[in-house]
Amino acid sequence: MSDLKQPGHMDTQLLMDLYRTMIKIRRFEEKIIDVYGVQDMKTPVHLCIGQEAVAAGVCANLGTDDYLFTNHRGHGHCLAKGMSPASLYAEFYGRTNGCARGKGGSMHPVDPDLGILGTSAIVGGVIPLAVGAALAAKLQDTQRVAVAFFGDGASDEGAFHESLLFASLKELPVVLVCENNFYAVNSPISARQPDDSIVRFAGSYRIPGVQIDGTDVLAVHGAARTAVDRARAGEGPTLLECRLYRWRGHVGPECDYPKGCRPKEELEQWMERCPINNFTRFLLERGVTTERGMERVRNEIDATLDEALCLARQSPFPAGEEASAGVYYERA
Amino acid sequence: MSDLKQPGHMDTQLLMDLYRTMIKIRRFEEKIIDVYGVQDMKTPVHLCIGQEAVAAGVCANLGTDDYLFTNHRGHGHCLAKGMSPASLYAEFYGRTNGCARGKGGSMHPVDPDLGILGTSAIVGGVIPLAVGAALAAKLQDTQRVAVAFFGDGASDEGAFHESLLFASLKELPVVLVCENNFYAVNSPISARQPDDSIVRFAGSYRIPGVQIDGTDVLAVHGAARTAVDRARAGEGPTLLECRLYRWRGHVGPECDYPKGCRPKEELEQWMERCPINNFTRFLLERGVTTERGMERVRNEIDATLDEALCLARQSPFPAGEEASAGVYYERA
Amino acid sequence: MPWTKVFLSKDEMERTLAQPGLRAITYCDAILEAQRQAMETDGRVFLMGEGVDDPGGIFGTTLGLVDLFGKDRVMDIPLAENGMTGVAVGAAAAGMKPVFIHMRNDFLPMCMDQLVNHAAKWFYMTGGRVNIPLVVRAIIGRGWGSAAQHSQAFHSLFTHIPGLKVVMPATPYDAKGLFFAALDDGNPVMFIEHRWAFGSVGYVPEEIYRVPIGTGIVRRHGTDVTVVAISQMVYEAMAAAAQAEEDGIDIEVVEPRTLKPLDQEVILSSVRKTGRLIIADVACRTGSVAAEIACRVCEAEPEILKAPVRRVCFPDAPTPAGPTLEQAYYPDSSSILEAVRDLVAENRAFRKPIQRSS
Amino acid sequence: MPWTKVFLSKDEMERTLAQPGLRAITYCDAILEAQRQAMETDGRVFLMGEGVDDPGGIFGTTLGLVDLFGKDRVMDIPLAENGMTGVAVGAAAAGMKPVFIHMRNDFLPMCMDQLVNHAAKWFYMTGGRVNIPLVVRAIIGRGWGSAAQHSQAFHSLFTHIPGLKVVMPATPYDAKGLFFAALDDGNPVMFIEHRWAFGSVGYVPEEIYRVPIGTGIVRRHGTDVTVVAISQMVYEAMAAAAQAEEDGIDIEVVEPRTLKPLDQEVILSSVRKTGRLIIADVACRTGSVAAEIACRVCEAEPEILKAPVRRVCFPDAPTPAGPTLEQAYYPDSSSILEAVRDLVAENRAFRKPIQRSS
Ligand SMILES: Cc1ncc(C[n+]2csc(CCOP(=O)(O)OP(=O)(O)O)c2C)c(N)n1
Ligand SMILES: Cc1ncc(C[n+]2csc(CCOP(=O)(O)OP(=O)(O)O)c2C)c(N)n1
Ligand SMILES: [Mg+2]
Ligand SMILES: [Mg+2]
Repeated sequence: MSDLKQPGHMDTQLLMDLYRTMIKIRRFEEKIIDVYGVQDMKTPVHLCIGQEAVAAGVCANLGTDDYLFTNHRGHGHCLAKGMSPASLYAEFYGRTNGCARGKGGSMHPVDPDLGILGTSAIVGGVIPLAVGAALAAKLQDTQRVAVAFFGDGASDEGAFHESLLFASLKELPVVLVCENNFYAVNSPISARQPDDSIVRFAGSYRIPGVQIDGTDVLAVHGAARTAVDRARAGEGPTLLECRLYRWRGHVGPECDYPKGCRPKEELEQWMERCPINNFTRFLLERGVTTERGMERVRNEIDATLDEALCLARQSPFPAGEEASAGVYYERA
Repeated sequence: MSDLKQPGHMDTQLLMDLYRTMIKIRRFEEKIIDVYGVQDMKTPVHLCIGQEAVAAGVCANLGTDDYLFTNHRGHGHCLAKGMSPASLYAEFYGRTNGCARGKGGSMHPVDPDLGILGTSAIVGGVIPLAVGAALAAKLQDTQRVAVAFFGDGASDEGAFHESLLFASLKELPVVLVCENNFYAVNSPISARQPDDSIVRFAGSYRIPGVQIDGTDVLAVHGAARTAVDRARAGEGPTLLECRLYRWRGHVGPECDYPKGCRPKEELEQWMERCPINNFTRFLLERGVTTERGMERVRNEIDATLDEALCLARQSPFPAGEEASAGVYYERA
Repeated sequence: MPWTKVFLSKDEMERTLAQPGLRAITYCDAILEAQRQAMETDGRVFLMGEGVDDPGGIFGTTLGLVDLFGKDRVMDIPLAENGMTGVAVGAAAAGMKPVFIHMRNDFLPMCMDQLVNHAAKWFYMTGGRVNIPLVVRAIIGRGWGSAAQHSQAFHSLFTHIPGLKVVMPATPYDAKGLFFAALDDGNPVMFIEHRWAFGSVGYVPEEIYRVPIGTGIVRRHGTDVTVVAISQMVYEAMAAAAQAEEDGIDIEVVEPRTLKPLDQEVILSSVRKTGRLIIADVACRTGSVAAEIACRVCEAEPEILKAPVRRVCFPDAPTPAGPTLEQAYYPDSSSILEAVRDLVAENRAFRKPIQRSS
Repeated sequence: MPWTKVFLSKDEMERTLAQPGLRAITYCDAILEAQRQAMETDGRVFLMGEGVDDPGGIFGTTLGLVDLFGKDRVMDIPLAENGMTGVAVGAAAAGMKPVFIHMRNDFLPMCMDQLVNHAAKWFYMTGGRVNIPLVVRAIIGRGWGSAAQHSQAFHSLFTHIPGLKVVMPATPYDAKGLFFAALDDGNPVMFIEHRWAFGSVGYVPEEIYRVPIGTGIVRRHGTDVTVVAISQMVYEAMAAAAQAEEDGIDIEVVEPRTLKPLDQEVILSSVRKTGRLIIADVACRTGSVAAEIACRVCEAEPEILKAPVRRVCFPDAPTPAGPTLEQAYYPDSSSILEAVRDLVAENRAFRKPIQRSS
């Protein structure tokens, strides 16, 4: 899938960046689990543990200017695009230093300086927005590319189809990344669709569709590179289906199999395919880095995240009046 | 396509019924053109001249109990299902004897006794309704089949996709008939979709899709029979794409090429493929009937329609108070 | 009457109900029971919604029903809200009685075409030939940073759409009774619940009964100020009334229970007595049902007002996420109390007090 | 002032404008010109909508623009209203200024998710970091049996949604001036037009100007009754005023012009003078903007009312098709006149006229 796997083509820097990003996402989420019990992070968190490879693999192909739109399960995508962990944590704690000044919480991260123009927790909601940003990029004659991340559940929605139709019609520079984790909350895809492959929709919109192992960061990276290049070259959209699994419950810090939401065996099988463990093995086998090297990365990231959490907690709460302010944009 | 074309399989009665239905629809619409200039038929009419073969071919496969849902361009479908021309004309004139007591006009015909449970002029609006009626049929364990008629424009809508998804998922007894006349009002399908074939969508919903010459009543009849049989046997939905052309303007009695809406040559080419003329030739060639026989049919129908128009015009107008009455169902 | 009573504490509830041996259950269980009984007694009824059959069971309101009735009647559905609403409308037209369940009102905007252009108009547009017996259950969310897309309320929008009915039970008794009334109404009925009412407990008879749509109720009699309270605000209003009593202010709490049709008379007759009107709603102020209620009073008998009308609503802002912002955003019993105190201090003279003609 | 004047006849218009040599054009042409000038002066502006580039040109309001600006800026789109609204929102977030055009308001329910859950909330939900400069033009249809799905008005719904603005020009001057104000506002603005106003003629300057959002206007000064008229009802109210003059009744016609924000003061100061309030709207009665306006008066100064408030609205029914039904359905100048006469005959005393405190 990706020539990064070929010994001759190894870009050590890139490989380590992918590793670093995945670790950052995993640890970012795990720290939420650690603190969530205190009940002062009052925001519904949708953790992406198990899905890190997609965020890392796709975003490594994006520039700062490129647009990124994500959904309720968006922490990883935003981190991979370069968002500051502190601005996210502070947002989850409802503080003024949060990326949305405490108004958005966990489901609505934003960072326009990084092309993250806002996040919707309405399933499928951002897909047309990403297409619209791609339309803007095209009308403005920039080289920007827009990426939309969404789940298999979003492909149930008419908005997904309307978006693909228009993106294809106008050959817009947009990459549609479906993270197919086979569930929408507790509803298996078999209760919602006649087939569990999302890529099957691409053909009827006359766009390329690629189905990828979403736990393989290099596979994701390679497919995304082709898609992003295509988009940037003005050749139109691509649908990427990344098949993977969400390890935790739909919302909140816990696992959900004890509640009977999904079979424990299913989780265990997917945990065998941990995107980080597999990539770690790959890096070690190829001698890209050492156990020591990786530990250093992990420690660095841990320290950064701990500091971010600290900063977040020290940030002041917005005053109550803010609740009814800032509804309308006012020109300066 | 259809074995009705094989000499051995000719069912004279059926062939003549198809002819009769098409003539009835054509003449029904032409009489609207005749009277529309008087400006007392105050309803926006969307004529289906040129599209008669689909209504006739599909509905010949339906029983009285089967459900039919149609759109703004629905006169033909309703007539083919057996609706009384008088109840339609009276409706168009806004009279109490109209099928909806003057409340619906041309865009909302209804006749529950014939399974016509109401009509929506919102593009794509009835597709989920037909799927819902099919769901009811299945839950109630009846043998009923539901048919939805809609245009190519409706396949732009998310509702079309959501409907196909669910119909396929639950294997519902519904036949989705798209009349692809290549335009939505004056917008050509090329300005709305990356491809002009609608049948391409069927595959991604894992249902059969058949593309048919919508001017060939026997082709339509054959494909519809297979689809209706399939549905009735509990094997699920089928998407039929009938390719054809609307001869008149989107709304109103006139041709639209003088206004620059569509090329005159396009209309002329399609008029060469008149569904009625072609079928007439076929019937004569096969000796199913004679010029005289056909004239008799036409005269009969003309007389019936004239009488219907007369009846409609004699029907009283509803009193003004009716405008604000009948908003809510009240149990007897 | 036990069935009109709003209990603010479990203690009070137990005291009142234990003696006559009346059964007390939660709002959540009342809805669960109503749906079970509806499906037991009427084969046309079925539930559809995202996750209706899952271990969460729509915050408990559908828990276990799939085991009793199977997946055809407790039907999980694709995330395709508009299309699936159309499916429900079509099934209703063809003789079923679907109950479509949304975990949040926020997903209703996606269904507006089918609700507004189809379900609402069908009976009228078909000249009365096809009616749509459809119940749409939708729960208003609140708290824990639910934020702008998971805590909205749209009941006001639906009252503007002819052909829809809108009911909004606050108590367990009404939840069950209005559910049956909605289900048997034969029209599309928006059945709007509030997540914060789910735990409230009250008397609920085991048998099937109906609370008529269009009949409000006086929850507490008083003479000084009328507080018309909608949905969860009933609890806030009752708490405010208890507090106001200490100030010697006697609040009358009126609950419309159904917003369309609206029981205008129960409101008017209260305001005739008190002369002061506060309307407390779980929605943003502008364009709210509170406006409609105020308007009804000025259309009918504006002269009965001896003070300005007050709306205790959410501000005209989306819902914020952070806890300090949430806290400031939501009005509560003390917001009502403050309005009450203001109004009692007010006594305005009307400019030209002339005799009423005719 | 020529720019505030409502002309009921061409005659009157010509008399008034011809002399000072002022240009008179239709409402339709005012919108056409505004869009042309907007696209000439601002490269971020583009039009999108079903049939914007076709020979009908959205009832004439986009006619010829595709020839001037090409298909990228006068963009025909698939019939996919919700998705395409999202596309507009995304484009706006990324620096464009889309104008999304609907031939009927009836298609807006399909866009509700993107309008309500996305466009309206984006600025707030992003903590003020991303605004959505979007104008949604939507035309209210009427007549010739348009019936239930082609003649609706939903402006009231949008006023209930924080984050949206709602403007509703009645005159050619305001159509152009509000269009520019909406376009430059930086927020999502619902720009609601009425098909029956398209032919009305009035003074429209050639240069670009803005009518501020949030400023109403007195269309006719009078002392006896205030008629607050929305959109096309302005013409009916002016006609009613002319007729009432013959009865010796002096009507003040106030037009809010923008519904959110609403110029409450222009309404209040009129009612302070007249003591009588009629609100005429082109929408169904219950839950209408008329309710909000009445409520604002009772919130602020109920004592100024010397008669009940009256709403002259459509009945709470879908639009019927037949001509006798349409005729009965739509209120007009005579409905307003009737309400005026009723109110003038009314003079109610307020029950307890006590002095206003503080
Ligand atoms: C339109 C809409 N319907 C329902 C919901 C409730 N909801 C939130 S997340 C979710 C599941 C989404 O599944 P998917 O898109 O596969 O994303 P995942 O959570 O699996 O990452 C649902 C149903 C919603 N937010 N929006
Ligand atoms: C949701 C919606 N959008 C737009 C319209 C306006 N409109 C009425 S008919 C029509 C064209 C429909 O085209 P198609 O579905 O192909 O049917 P045809 O008229 O060609 O038979 C349009 C855009 C509408 N009625 N509903
Ligand atoms: Mg999923
Ligand atoms: Mg078509």
